[in-house]
Amino acid sequence: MKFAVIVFPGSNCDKDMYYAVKNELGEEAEYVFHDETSLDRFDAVLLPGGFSYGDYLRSGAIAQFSPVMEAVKKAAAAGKPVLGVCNGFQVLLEAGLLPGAMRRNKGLKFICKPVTLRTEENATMFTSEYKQGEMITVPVAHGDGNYYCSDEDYRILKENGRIVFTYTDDLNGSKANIAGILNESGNVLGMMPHPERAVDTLLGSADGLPLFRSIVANWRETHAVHR
Amino acid sequence: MPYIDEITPKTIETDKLYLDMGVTEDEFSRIQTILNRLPNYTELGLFSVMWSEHCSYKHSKAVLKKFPVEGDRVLQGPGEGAGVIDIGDNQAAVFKMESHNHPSAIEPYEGAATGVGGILRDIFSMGARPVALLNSLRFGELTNPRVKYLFEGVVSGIAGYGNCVGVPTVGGEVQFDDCYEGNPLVNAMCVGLIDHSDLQQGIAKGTGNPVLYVGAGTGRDGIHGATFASEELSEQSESKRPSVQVGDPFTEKLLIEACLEAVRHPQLVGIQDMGAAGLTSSSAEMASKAGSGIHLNLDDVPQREEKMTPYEMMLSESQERMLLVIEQGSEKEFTDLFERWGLQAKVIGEVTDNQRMTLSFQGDTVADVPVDSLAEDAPVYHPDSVEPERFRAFQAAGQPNLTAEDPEEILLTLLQQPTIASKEWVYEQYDYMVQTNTVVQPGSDAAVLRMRGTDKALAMTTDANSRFLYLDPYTGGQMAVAEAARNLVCSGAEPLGVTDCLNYGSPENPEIYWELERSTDGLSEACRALNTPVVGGNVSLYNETAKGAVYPTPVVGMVGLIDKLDHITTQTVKNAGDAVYSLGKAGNDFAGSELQKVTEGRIYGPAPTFDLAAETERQTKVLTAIRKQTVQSAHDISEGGFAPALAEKLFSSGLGVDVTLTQSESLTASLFSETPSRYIITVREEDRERFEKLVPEAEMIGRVTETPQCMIRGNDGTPLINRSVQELENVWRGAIPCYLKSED
Amino acid sequence: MTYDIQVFVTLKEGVLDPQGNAVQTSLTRLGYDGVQNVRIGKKMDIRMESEPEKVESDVREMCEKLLANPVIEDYEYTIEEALSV
Amino acid sequence: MTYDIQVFVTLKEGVLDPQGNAVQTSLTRLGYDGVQNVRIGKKMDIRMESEPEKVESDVREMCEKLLANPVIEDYEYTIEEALSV
Ligand SMILES: Nc1ncnc2c1ncn2[C@@H]1O[C@H](COP(=O)(O)OP(=O)(O)O)[C@@H](O)[C@H]1O
Ligand SMILES: [Mg+2]
Repeated sequence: MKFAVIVFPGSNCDKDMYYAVKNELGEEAEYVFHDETSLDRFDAVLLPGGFSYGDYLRSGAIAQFSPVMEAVKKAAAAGKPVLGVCNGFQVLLEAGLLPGAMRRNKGLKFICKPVTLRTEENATMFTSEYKQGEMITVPVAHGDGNYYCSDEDYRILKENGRIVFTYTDDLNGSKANIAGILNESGNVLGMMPHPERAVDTLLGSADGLPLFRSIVANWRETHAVHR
Repeated sequence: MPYIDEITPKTIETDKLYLDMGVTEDEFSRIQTILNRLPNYTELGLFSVMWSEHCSYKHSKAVLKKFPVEGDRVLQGPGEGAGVIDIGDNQAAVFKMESHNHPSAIEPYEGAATGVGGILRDIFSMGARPVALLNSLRFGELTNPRVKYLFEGVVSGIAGYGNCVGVPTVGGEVQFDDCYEGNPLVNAMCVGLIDHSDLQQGIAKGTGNPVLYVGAGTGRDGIHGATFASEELSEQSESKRPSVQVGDPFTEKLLIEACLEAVRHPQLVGIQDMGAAGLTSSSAEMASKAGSGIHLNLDDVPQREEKMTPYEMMLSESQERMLLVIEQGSEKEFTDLFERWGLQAKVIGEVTDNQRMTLSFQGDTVADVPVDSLAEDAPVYHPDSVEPERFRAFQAAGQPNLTAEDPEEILLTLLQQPTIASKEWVYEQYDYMVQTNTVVQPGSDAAVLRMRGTDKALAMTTDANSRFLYLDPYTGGQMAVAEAARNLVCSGAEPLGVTDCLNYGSPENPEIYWELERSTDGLSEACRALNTPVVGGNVSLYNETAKGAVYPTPVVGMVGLIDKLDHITTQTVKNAGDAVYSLGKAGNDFAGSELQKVTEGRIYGPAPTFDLAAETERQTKVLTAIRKQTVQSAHDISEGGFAPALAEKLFSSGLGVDVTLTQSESLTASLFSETPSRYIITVREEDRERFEKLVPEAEMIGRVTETPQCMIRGNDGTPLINRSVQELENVWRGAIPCYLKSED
Repeated sequence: MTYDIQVFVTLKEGVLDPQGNAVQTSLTRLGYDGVQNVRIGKKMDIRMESEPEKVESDVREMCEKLLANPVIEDYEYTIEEALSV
Repeated sequence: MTYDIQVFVTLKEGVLDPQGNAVQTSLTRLGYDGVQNVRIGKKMDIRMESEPEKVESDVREMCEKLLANPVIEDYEYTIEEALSV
C-alpha cells in the first residue's frame, strides 16, 4: 500500500509520519510537496502535524489554499483514506473536509504530553484494530486543539458514529472532549493526538500503530475483492 | 532626511560622539591609528559593534584561554558557530549555548524566542541538523508579579519558537533567586547532528566569489542606537524604534531546510548566520578567517524598511538571515534553491584579495577598513581583580549548624520550593517529542535522544547551582561541571564535551572580575579532570541592576554518548523489591543549601568541600555499573539533599520505598544536606553482588516497595518520614502552577 | 486607486473566547473590578490597489475565503481611499 | 456607568509582522495582486463599569500595564457609554 505524506512549508511531523509508515508499518511512503497537483498514484493520504505557513492567522488557514489540497479533496471524494493529524486536522477543518473549527486551548498554553484516549468507534477503516471503548495512550502536542462545532453538527457527528476518539478529561476545552472525527463517508479522519509518535515502546507507547494497521487491513480487504 | 555623512568625522571627534557608541577614548585613538585617519560615522559603527564585549570578548578573552579545548574527539573547538565532537560512525554532535538575557528582560516572549532562533542558526550554519533544544533559566522569586510575567513570557516564547520550527525542547533547568529579579537569565542551547563530510565553516575565500544574502529582509530592529546617533538620523521619535527583535519561526524553519540543502552543494564556499552585529560581524569574520577581503554593495541588501542608511543596514540585528559565499557561476543554482523554499537570496557583494572591508552605497564608498582590525584586533583588557570581603567572611563563618525538628514538614516545604518543584508547567509547553527520537523525556536527570539507524543515543543536560558559585566561585565552578557530568552518567552516558554560557555582572567591577576568574579556574579544572573539553560557549556580562549583580552563573551545557540503547537509565525506581543504595556520605554541608534558604531566608558560609578526584572516580564506577546492566535506576542528589531526591525517584512510579539511614552523626545532614558527588541507585536482587563489586562504596539502605509510601527511618528504625507518595507528589507537582495563580 | 482597508474579525457570539476570558481575569486581578466582559478579535490593516467598482466585492471575498473562518468568526470592514501613497 | 470600550493594539512601525506578511503572500497567491501591505493587530471589546472621570485613565492604564507591550506595540481606544446593559 502506498501512502502520500503531504509536506506544507512549515510541516514538521512529516518525517515522523514517514518513518511510522515506512519503518514500523513496513509500507511504502513518499513525501508530496504542497505545490504538487496529483495524488493519483497513492492509496492513502497523510497530512502531518506542524505549523504550516507558521500557522499565522489561524492554524491551517493558509495551507488550505495550497495546490495539493485540490488533489487531497479529489482523493477524499474518491474514497481513499485521508488522515489529518494535529495541524493536518486543522487544515482539513479549514478546507471544509471536516465540520467545525479549532480555537486556542482553553488554558491558552501549548500542551505536550501523553494522554489517554477512548476509542469511541471501532467500526471505521482507521480503528478496526482497536476494541470498542479501548483506552490508548497517544501524545498530544498542540496550542490550538480546542474543537468547536455547532450543536447541530455535534448531534450529526454523534448520531452517525463519527466521533472516533475522545479525551478522558477536559484537556483543552474541546466540545464533548472530542479528539478525532470522521467525515460523512467515513474515509477522512482528523485527530489532534499524534498516532505517529506512538509506534515504538522505546519512546513510551506503541498504541498508535493499530491505527495505521487498520488502514492497511481495510485497504487489503477491499482491494482483494476488486481484483 | 539628513544622511549620516552630515555628521562629519571631525564632529565625531570634537563632540566625542564615539563615547555614546560605547567606544572609549583609547579605543578611538586606536581606530585612528589603524585607519591612519578619522573614521566616518559608518566605520565607527562597525568598530563599535565588533569591539563590543558581545562580539570581541575583550574583558573575558583572558579567562577563556584557560579552558581545555582539545581532546581526541574534538573536531571543532571554540571559534566557529558551534563546537563539534566526534561520536563515531562518521557522525558528530554539534552544540552551543547562548544568552538572550537583556532582550528577555524587556520583552520576555520575543526576547526568548529570538534567543532560540539565534542558537538554532549557529547549529545549522555548521551544516548540522538541529535535533534538540535546551534552556537554562534564572528568575527572581515567583512571589513577585513582574517575575511571574517574565517567567510566563519567556517560557511561552521558547515554546512558540521551538515548537514551530519542529526541534524538540528536551531539557534545561529553572532556578529562582532574588538576585535575578530585574535581570533574568535566558540561556538557550541547541544540539545538532552531522556527518563528518558535511561540516561547514564560516569562511569567505576565493577572490571574486559572490557573497549571497539569504532570508528575511533587513529592518531597523536591534540597532542599539538609543544613542545620539539615531536621534540625529531621523525625525521620527526614538520611541517608534523597536529595540527588541521579533522572531519569525516559520521563516527559520524554511531557512533550516534550505540551508541544509545548500551545505550539500559542492559549490558552497562558506556559510555563517547573521547573529549579533548582523551583517558586520558575519562578513568581517568570514573574510578574516579566510585571510581575504570583502566588498558589499549595500544598495543590494534586501530591506523591509525604507531609506535605511549604511550604518543601519550594517548594524541591524534583524532575525532569520544568513550569509553565504559561493563559487562564481553558481549564483543561479543557489538563488533557485532558496526560492524553491520560498526564501529570497541576493548577491550583495564579493570576496576581494585586499583584506579590507569595503562598503559602497549609492555610488560612494562609505567604509573602507582592514577586515582583521574588526574581527581580530579588538583590545583585550585585563581588569583588576579583587577578592570580595564577603568571600572572606563566608570562609571564616564555617558551616552553619541546622537542625530539622520536623523532617516531614521540611520535606514538604522543600518539595514546594520552585527550584526543586516539578518543572512540568514549563516543559509541557514545549514540544519535546517532535522528530520522534526523545527516549528520555524531560523530568529525569538528563534528556536522551536515540540516533535513528544506530544503537546509540545522545544524552544532554544544563547545570549550574549559582548559590555555590556565589559563596565560592572556584568550588562552585567545579561543582557545576561535575553536576552536569553526573546527570549524564546517571542516564548511562559518557560525558563528551561542554558548551558554557558565562553570566556575570560588570567585569569593570574588580570583585565581579574576581568571580569570573575564580569560577572559570574551577570550571577549567573540572573539565580537565572529567575529560570534557569546552568546545564553545558565550559570555554575557553586565547582568546587573541598581540592586546589584546576579550571582556568578556559568551555565554548563554538556553532551554525552550512550553506546547502546540498553544502557539508557532514568531516575525513576522500576520494580518492587529492588535494593536501594546510597553512594557518598552526607556531610554537614548546609551553606548554600535549599534548607538554609528556607529556614534562614538567606545563604552564607563556605561552599561544601568538593573532591574532584573522588567525583571522577565515582562517576566512572557508576557508569561502569550501568553499562554492565546492574542498575535499574540512578539519580544524583542535588538541590534539597537526599530526601527530596529519594521522593523524586518515586514520582509516577506507582511504587514506594522503605529505607533506613545508617549515618549517626546528623539526621538533618543525612536528609537535607547538599554534599556533592552523591547518588541514589536501585538494583535488582539478582544483580546486587555484581553491582557491589563494581561500586563497593555503595551502601544498601532499603528496598523499593509495592505500597506507594515513602518511608525513611532513623538508624534505630523509627520512622522520620512516612508519607504517601501521592501526597508528596501532589505538593511537588502543584507548586509552580500554584505560585502562578496566586495573586500576590 | 489605492485603498486603506480595515478588517475586523471577531468570534461569533456564543463561541467561547478563552483569550478574552484570560484577559478579563487578569484585569480583575489587577484591580479593575468593573470589567464585565472582554472579547478579543483581530484588526487587519490592508493597503490595496483596486478599482472603485471592485474593491468592496474583493474585500468581502477575501474575508470569506481567508481572513475569517465563518464557522466561528464574524467580520466587518471599512474601506477608505488612501490619503498618501 | 457602563462603558463599551474598544482597544486596538498594533505593532509599532518597523516591527516585523510575520503574520501580516504571511497573509499578504497568501492573498497575492489567491489572485488579489493589488495587495501591497498587511499588518495584523488585535481588537479588544471590553465592557466595564466605571466612573465618568475615571474611565479614560483606567483604560489607558490597562493598555500600558497589560493589553499592549509598549516596547513593540502601540494602542488606541474608543470609549462609549453602553447603550443597552
Ligand atoms: N527550562 C526547562 N526546560 C525544559 N526542561 C526543564 C526545564 N527546567 C527543568 N527541566 C527538566 O526538569 C527536570 C528536572 O530538572 P532539575 O531539577 O534541574 O534536574 P537536576 O537537578 O537533575 O539537574 C529535568 O529533566 C530537566 O530537563
Ligand atoms: Mg540530577
